[in-house]
Amino acid sequence: MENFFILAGVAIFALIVPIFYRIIVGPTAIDRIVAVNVIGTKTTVLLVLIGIIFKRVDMFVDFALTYALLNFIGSLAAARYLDRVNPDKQFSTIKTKEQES
Amino acid sequence: MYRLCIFLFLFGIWIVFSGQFDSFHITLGVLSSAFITAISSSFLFENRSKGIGVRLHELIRVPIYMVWMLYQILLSNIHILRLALTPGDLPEVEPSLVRIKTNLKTDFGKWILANSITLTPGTITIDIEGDELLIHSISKITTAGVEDDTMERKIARVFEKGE
Amino acid sequence: MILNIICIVLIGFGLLFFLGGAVGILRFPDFYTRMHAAGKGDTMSVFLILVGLAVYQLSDFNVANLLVAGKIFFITIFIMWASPTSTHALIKAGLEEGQKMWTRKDGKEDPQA
Amino acid sequence: MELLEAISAKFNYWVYIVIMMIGLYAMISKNNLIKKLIGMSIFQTAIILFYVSIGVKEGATIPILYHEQVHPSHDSGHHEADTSHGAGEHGSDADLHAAGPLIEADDFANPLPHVLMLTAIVVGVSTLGVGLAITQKLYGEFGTIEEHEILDSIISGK
Amino acid sequence: MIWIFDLFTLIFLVITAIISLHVKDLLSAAMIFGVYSFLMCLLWAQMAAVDVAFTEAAVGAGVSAVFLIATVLRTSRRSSD
Amino acid sequence: MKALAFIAVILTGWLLMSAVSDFPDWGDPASPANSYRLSQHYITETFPETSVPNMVTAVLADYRGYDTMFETVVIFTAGIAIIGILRRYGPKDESVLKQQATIYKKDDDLIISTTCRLVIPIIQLFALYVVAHGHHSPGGGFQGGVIFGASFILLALSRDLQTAQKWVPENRILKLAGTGIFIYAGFGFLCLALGSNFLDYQILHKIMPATPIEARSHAMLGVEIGVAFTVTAVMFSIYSNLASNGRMKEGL
Repeated sequence: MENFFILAGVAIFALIVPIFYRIIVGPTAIDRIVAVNVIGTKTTVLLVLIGIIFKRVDMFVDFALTYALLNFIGSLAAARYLDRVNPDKQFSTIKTKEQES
Repeated sequence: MYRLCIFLFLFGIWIVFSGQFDSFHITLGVLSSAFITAISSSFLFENRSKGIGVRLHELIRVPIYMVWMLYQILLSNIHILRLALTPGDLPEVEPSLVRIKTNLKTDFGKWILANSITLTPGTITIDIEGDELLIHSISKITTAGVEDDTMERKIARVFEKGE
Repeated sequence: MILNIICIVLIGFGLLFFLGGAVGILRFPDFYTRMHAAGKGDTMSVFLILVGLAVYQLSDFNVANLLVAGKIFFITIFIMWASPTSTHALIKAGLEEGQKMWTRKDGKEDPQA
Repeated sequence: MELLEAISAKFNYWVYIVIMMIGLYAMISKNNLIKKLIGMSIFQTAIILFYVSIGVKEGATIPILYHEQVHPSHDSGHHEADTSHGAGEHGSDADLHAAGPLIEADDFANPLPHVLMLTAIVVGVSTLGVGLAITQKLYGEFGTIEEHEILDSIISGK
Repeated sequence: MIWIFDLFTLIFLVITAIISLHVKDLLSAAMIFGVYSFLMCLLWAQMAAVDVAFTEAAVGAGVSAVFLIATVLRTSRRSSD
Repeated sequence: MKALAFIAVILTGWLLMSAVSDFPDWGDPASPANSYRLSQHYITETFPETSVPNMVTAVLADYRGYDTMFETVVIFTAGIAIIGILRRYGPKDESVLKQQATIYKKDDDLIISTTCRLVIPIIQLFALYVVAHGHHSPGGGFQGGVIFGASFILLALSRDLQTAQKWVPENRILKLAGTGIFIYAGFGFLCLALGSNFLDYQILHKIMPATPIEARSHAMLGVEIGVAFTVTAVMFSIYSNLASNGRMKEGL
């Protein structure tokens, strides 16, 4: 069973690679922020997984939870930054497809 | 009354966190819950005029709603998986913005609706103002599905019975 | 033993959905559609993997392990709260930043988005 | 498999040097002050990586005692054990004091580097804060956070 | 210690450090520095330094990224190198 | 500059690399650092001597109490330094504010503010849990303090800085930071007054209903609470100064 968990961890690491592509290439800053957010949630999973492998999950869930909480704050701060530096779009001016036609 | 409820709720969460049942840690838990209740009890419940019966009704209905929501999340993931793994030039992707109206009154109901829309297949709430929601939809099928108001009625049944 | 099999199945499906999300982030054409892949692929895959781990934790059943499983479940609930919110915050920020919206018939891009 | 393990025997030490040099290079050559501060943080984490790598033990668990060792099933009141021992005693006679299962030094990772580095991280973020505050002050003064432009405006101002 | 996780994390770590110093956009640099903190936290966790990992999770993921973003807001976002 | 930096980096790197071959293998239990008597003493004797299962907390707050106390003072000093550098009172010096290209219109986003409203009490409870359970699981004053400070930061992000300032005003924050150090040093002086060494908690069993070993454990909890006060206050103070450029008017 432990081997399976290590394998699952390696699979998660391997699946982080395409997200890293988005971080390296990502045309705009906000693409990178999205990728960072995704990596953050995956790190939460990896922390619990490491706890299971160490057989001490009760110690590891605490900071997996911290991690989830603070990752949320980080991406919220980035969103707020973009909110502030860009002029506010009026809600009613954004056109949907039906309104155009 | 509400303060007592918040205290008990926080203490329940503390028990889940703590896992130590000796008197020293229980005392610490009571102190901490009381402290948090004192400094930030105004955050948890927005509308304090509802009676206990309505709250109990909500408490029973929420798990049913969450199970349904979970099923919707599963569907949405299968949808994303299908879209992502279709070979070729992403034939099904056709993004568009949609605007819908909601009949929900309370802010909390609107919050639940917005988050549920984000979690259901192919749609994300971009903005919410008054009773209008701006939604980004990823493909034609989901654009058609937005108009369906099953979810809204479900939410109204759970959270806005007393209104 | 049965719990182990359930755990393996759950984690396997979680990894599958994560694959969907990752490929989506890689392949989708514009920021908004990528946001779909990121926001949704996240929630379910994290949920499934963490529930799988909680089930494995419960295979040796006692009160302490039950509480640990409760904590893991709490993480999943928190992520189900926080993920839509951050998705919403980011997509709104992207709209205000003026990200271009991808359309199938190229050349005619949405002027407002 | 053996080859990989042979590489990984000292891989941490190689990587700590690489990261530290990346940080040093950024601190020296980057013009932007925020980039310099990021480089400083990277340098800091490289040192923390070095210290923590020293404390790792093969097959050891985290430095928190197991539940059974804290609450032994035969409750024989280990709190009453006298504490008049000097610092010289260690390891071999641990079982005289601990009523629970024996605490072996090899079972737990070395806690000392963890303690030293734990405070270093929090102090690191405080110093990062001070650096950022100075950056903001400089921006208010000169209107830029590029080092060479600041130097130019100082020279031309005199 | 789990050496295979260690190997992966360290490789990602070096890549992340280089990218976060290479991008010209300081907001991106701050967020990628956040990823660097994530990976560091993962590294401490698998090297059994739980308390250090906890501190890094608390400090690196939330607070230091927020500080950097706040400074980027109050100064300028573009960097010449 | 780049060439100079490159040469310096290569030289330093080469020096360090040449030292690596003398290091023991990674994870070797018999390496000098791991077989040193002090580390082994910490591992085996911490629980019998202090009744704290988490060795890191015990070493942090008890054996190396001086170190941690002055680290806390360093954090406090950093907070004060940032206030000294950035804080500006009154309406003067508007030039920097005008350089800010856009004027921010406050819009309360319903979704974000509702989520944060629901999450903040739970984060605070979790922070207190982390402080209180530093003995049995990872955590302690530093981590709990940072999380508690992060909850204030989250409030400031979800509404704006003014709301958070109303809840935790600046002067109260600074008093809180001082109180933390005062608690820590107070434990030290209490030990001194009872006739023992500075920060030698064993003597506290005279005024506590506990054995000397438990007195050490409880005093450690008190010290951690002091650290948590300081860290909470300083983290929020740094954030509010950095985000508002020292004016405390509008934040991120």
